[in-house]
Amino acid sequence: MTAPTITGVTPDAATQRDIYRRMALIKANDERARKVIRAGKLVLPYYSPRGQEVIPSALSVLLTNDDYICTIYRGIHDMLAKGVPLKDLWAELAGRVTGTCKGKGGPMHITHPKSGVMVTTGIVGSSMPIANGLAWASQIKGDGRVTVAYFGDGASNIGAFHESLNLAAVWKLPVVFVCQNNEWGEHTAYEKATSARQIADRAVGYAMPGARVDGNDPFAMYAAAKDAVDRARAGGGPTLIEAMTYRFHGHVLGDADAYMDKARKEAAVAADPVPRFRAHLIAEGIATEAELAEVEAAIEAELDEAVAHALASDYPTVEELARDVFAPEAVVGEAA
Amino acid sequence: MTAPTITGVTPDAATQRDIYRRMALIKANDERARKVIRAGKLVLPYYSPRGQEVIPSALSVLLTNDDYICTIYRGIHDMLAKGVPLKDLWAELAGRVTGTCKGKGGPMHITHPKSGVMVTTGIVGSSMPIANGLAWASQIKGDGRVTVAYFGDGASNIGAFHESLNLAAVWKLPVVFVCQNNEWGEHTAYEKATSARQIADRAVGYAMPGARVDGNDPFAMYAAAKDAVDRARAGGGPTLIEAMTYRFHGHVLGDADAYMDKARKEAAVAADPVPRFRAHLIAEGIATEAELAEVEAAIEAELDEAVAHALASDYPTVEELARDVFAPEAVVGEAA
Amino acid sequence: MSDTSQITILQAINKALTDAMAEDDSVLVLGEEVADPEEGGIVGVTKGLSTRFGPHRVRSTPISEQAIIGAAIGASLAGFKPVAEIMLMNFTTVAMDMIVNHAAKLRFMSGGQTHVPIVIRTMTGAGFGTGGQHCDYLEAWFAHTAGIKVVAPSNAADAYGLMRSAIEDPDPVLFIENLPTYWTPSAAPQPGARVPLGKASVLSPGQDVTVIAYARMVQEAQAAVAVLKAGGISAELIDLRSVAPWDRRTVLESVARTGRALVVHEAVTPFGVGAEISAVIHEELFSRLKAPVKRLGGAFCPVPFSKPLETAFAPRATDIEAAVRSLLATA
Amino acid sequence: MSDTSQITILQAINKALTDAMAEDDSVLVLGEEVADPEEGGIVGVTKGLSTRFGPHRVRSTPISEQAIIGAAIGASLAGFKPVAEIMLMNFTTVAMDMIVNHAAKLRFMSGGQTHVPIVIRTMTGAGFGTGGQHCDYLEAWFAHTAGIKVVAPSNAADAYGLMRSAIEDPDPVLFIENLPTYWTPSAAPQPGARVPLGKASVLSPGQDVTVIAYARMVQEAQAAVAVLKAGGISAELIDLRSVAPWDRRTVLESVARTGRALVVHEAVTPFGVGAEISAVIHEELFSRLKAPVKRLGGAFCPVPFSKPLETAFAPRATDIEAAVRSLLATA
Ligand SMILES: Cc1ncc(C[n+]2csc(CCOP(=O)(O)OP(=O)(O)O)c2C)c(N)n1
Ligand SMILES: Cc1ncc(C[n+]2csc(CCOP(=O)(O)OP(=O)(O)O)c2C)c(N)n1
Ligand SMILES: [Mg+2]
Ligand SMILES: [Mg+2]
Repeated sequence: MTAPTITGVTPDAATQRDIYRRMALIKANDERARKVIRAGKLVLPYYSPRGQEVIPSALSVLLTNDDYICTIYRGIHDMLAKGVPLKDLWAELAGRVTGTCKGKGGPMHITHPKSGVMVTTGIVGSSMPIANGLAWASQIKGDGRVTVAYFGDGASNIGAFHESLNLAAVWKLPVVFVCQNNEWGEHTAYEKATSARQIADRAVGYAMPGARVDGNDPFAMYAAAKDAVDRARAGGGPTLIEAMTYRFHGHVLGDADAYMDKARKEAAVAADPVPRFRAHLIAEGIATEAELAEVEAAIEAELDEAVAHALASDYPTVEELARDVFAPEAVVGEAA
Repeated sequence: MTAPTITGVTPDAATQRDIYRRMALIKANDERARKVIRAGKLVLPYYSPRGQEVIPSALSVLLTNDDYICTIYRGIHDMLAKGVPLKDLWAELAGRVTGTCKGKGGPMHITHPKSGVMVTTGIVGSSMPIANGLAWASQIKGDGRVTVAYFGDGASNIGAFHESLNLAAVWKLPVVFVCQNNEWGEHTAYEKATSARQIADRAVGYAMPGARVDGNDPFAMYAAAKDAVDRARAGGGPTLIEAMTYRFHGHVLGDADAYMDKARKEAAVAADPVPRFRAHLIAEGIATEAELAEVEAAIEAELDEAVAHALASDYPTVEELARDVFAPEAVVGEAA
Repeated sequence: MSDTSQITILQAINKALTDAMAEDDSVLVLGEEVADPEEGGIVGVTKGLSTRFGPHRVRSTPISEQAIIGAAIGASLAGFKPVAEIMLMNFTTVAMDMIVNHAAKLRFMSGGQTHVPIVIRTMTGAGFGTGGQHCDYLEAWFAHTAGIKVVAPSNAADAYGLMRSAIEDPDPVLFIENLPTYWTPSAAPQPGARVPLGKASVLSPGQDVTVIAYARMVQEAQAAVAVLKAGGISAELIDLRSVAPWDRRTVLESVARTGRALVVHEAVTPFGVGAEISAVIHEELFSRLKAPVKRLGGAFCPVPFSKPLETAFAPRATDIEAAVRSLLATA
Repeated sequence: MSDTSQITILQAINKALTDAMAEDDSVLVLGEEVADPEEGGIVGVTKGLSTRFGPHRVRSTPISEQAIIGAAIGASLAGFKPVAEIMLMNFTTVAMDMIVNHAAKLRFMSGGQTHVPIVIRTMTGAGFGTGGQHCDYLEAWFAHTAGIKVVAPSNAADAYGLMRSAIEDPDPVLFIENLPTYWTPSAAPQPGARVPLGKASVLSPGQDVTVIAYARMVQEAQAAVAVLKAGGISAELIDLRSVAPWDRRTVLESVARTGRALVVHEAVTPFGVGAEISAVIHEELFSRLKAPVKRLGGAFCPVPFSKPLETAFAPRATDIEAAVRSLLATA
């Protein structure tokens, strides 16, 4: 990891610290989540983003709350990097009425428009078609917003991927397609499912800029993201970024991950991007050990508070089953 | 149109005559169909293949009845080139019980396993996923059969295209994907719907051989088809062929085609591949005018017979509504 | 069509879209062929819209139904009211994920933070020899899905009024257009008149039996009711207009009076819309019924191509008439 | 599980697949994660098959549900009997075209020249906090589709026997597996024993009321029936096993005796399977019924995440018990 020197593409020191803060938050949040779930305090399907911290962190520093993202079940890192408040998020993981979605959506369906998290989906590939629509809205309004669609390598093989990239290219939409290639789709290795030598190659079929980047390198990721986000904001249309990363854990918490090559996994964990970037910041004098320790301590304190808040909150009442199916104000005949 | 000289890739004289016979049959059949329908003798949605005669003709001479094809609503040329008997075909167009499908399928759903026509579909893109299954069957059996999936340029933008090409590549299936790029999908021009500079570019995303060829040139088409069919038979996996052609008529008979550029259309019609190839055969001494006239006369006679047969045949009786929904022999409780 | 107070359903839908787009900048239209360079839709329902409202608001799309509905959903989340066309109802099968897992659920799953005010227009209807993959009647699937409404008008005024209401409705609405009735003229709507979602209309009052139909079957039922009337049988004809939610009050009030009911649709009978209506009528009016509710639907098979089979597929006026007579013969 | 005469539904399905593949070379298995390098399915239902029968016959696939069903259809046209897994029922929404427009229709549209002997295995079931997009109950959609059969076993022996029959059936069968009941042990099947498609089973005979259920709801119903029995109410419990076609004879024979019926499923009530069963019972047994048929289904909303809501979503034994008591209180 060496900072590239092209002017305007390397994040400045404050931005580097900002990227690190987001990465540290994702890592700490993940460790807390696994601990709390393993302790039996919460029961939920949990898809760990450990190992993939860099991607949304380096990208989100280029976005504001007005920019949109659509993400997936394995998207808690994307949400955190985009700024979903910890308390609301944890309350949702806990299924409480204080959660982002009153507990009704749960971990796979976090929505938080205030921070631009418009859709979180459990259906592989479905973040992309909806992202196009948000981007179409921005194109009509001319509001300069960018929409990011996150998805996995496995998702690059489903029809919705293809339809979405084609439409975005034909309509020149301000959208960035970010494939987080963590080498696995559930228990299936990349090459068992994906014919492309690299997913970035598929951009050619849409006459769209496409790039494979080291998604665990904050500098490479930032540069690629900046290029794509700038292009989208300037009306230059969509980009496909294939961000290479690695899934540190099994598909879902509880998955014994026996199918994953041990050596490959150990190498990835040894190259953990979070401590690596931390060491870089200190080595380059961008932050001191004490400063970063303070950031991390603040995160832990915030997590303590969020978890406590979540566990102390009420569950929604069963009346919620009948609410939010349709708008309350909708004038219709008697309900079916 | 000049015959390429690479040995083994140029069709020999007999094969050239065979290709022409199929092309002439398609053209004559189309003219007859439009005449009969316009005269009000038959009522059916008719999707003319005029202008696209070369593609299945140059390809089908490389196939036997054991090889499979899956085609689409605009696929009567593919069926004729593959050998579906005229009488059975016409009786189906007429909705008669003597038709390939007892009149129950109709023009968009011609099936004729004896000549290898396994599926004709009215849903854009759906020929491809099913073709893969037929090819998988051949791969398991080792029967050396090849499956051809025909589809249009518009279909290259739907999800099923993407899923199918990826699966075929990962599984190395003996299938040939033939995109008949006639520049139109209904009333929509290629560039309004398709981001790829050329559809053949999409092959890169599947690490699959892909080629754009002049689908109106029997030599170019034959060479590309032979390469793909040989590769499939030899276990080398799938190929994407983008065969450039032009739709001489509106999308469906009755469509006034006002949206089509007049000059472009006139140029295409002026370069009609059927008379062009005919002239070539005579000029090169591969066939005489008299021989070809005889072929054409035989086709007309066969058409006379087929149309008469169709119009004279009975309609299916309404009992057919209850037949072929499930197997008659299926042992089940009382039907729902 | 010399009578200017009559327009076709096709014209009514075009007018509803035009009026809605003129009044509200947030209304968008997208789908295959919907813009004018592509002739404003395969039969011209959206003709003139792109010329008038421009290519930002009216867009032809690639053949990509998932992308079409996805784009509509996304734009709706950002404040627009898109009307998406899925050309034929059978093609909803490639977009069911977007419709059912997303459009219908986002309000609930987000705890009410977001909602999806889209209209999905789709056409269907046997009668043109298009065979097994072009004229399915799948309304029951959507009616069985919480979070999406389903309407199916039978005349121009309802088509106009329901379209206006559907566009304004804050939730997704599937708007089913019946192809064979597109060109049938009927009374023109009052400009701007809304027909509320979920409200049936009583087309002819009657005492002996209630006939419940929607879409094209209303026309067949009207013919049957006229014949029955001539024969001294007074049938009340209810045009459901909205399939989900359907107007329980109007239907139950009617059947409570007549004691007999027939439900007619083109979709196959088993597990169809008629089953729900029948079940509810029995549940609510058990002791008032003089005979069990009867259902008439399409033959239990794909839509056949061959003309005599295609004609025999769906209920006709004579079938409705016979069913009513057999209902009256009971008990 | 010390009792060797008991196995789980998961084991039973694995055994059925193993036995069918061993007996018949034409049986294939495909789907996401189904082969052993991918752990034989997300919960191991297909474990061991690829090791035993090889990678030609057992194939893990990309995440491409249209391609999965397409490959199954194509292979079946060439003489194979593929068993395709669509991991969760919600994911059928991306493959509806292949299932409904092709698998279910090719026999009819080809005039009987071809047919599609495939099995589509799919899992569903709330209870694991997977929320709105992972546990829908969509069986009514397929039951409303001519040309495809639908089964939903509730115990190991039925799961085994129905799977064997489904594989042998010459037409497409949707085989619904209920996730929360996968690990419940019950009597082991006789090796090779078939359960015919379309035949219900009477789990406990009774005189006062007929309770009709399938899949997980059978377990809830059994609990309710036991409580009712203790309270002196004799309920006949019918496990439908096949949803389409369903066993009209067994159901009607029972209700003709009891005069009262309750249908229970997890799917939302409106336009659900219960509507069809209720409608038919009323149509056929109008004068014999002592009370209108009652339906119990899931709440009319997407499946919620929050535990108390998820628990309240589907009918429970106590709901069934209460419904039966209210049925008996009528008339
Ligand atoms: C349409 C669909 N098919 C299957 C699944 C089941 N499933 C959930 S996650 C997953 C793997 C996705 O892999 P990838 O896209 O690489 O994302 P990752 O989990 O690695 O982040 C699968 C197959 C699904 N959710 N949706
Ligand atoms: C899934 C689906 N969407 C839309 C249609 C309507 N439709 C029929 S043909 C057609 C155009 C197809 O164009 P192309 O693939 O280029 O084939 P061509 O007709 O030119 O041979 C469309 C949109 C359809 N049949 N299926
Ligand atoms: Mg992955
Ligand atoms: Mg075309």
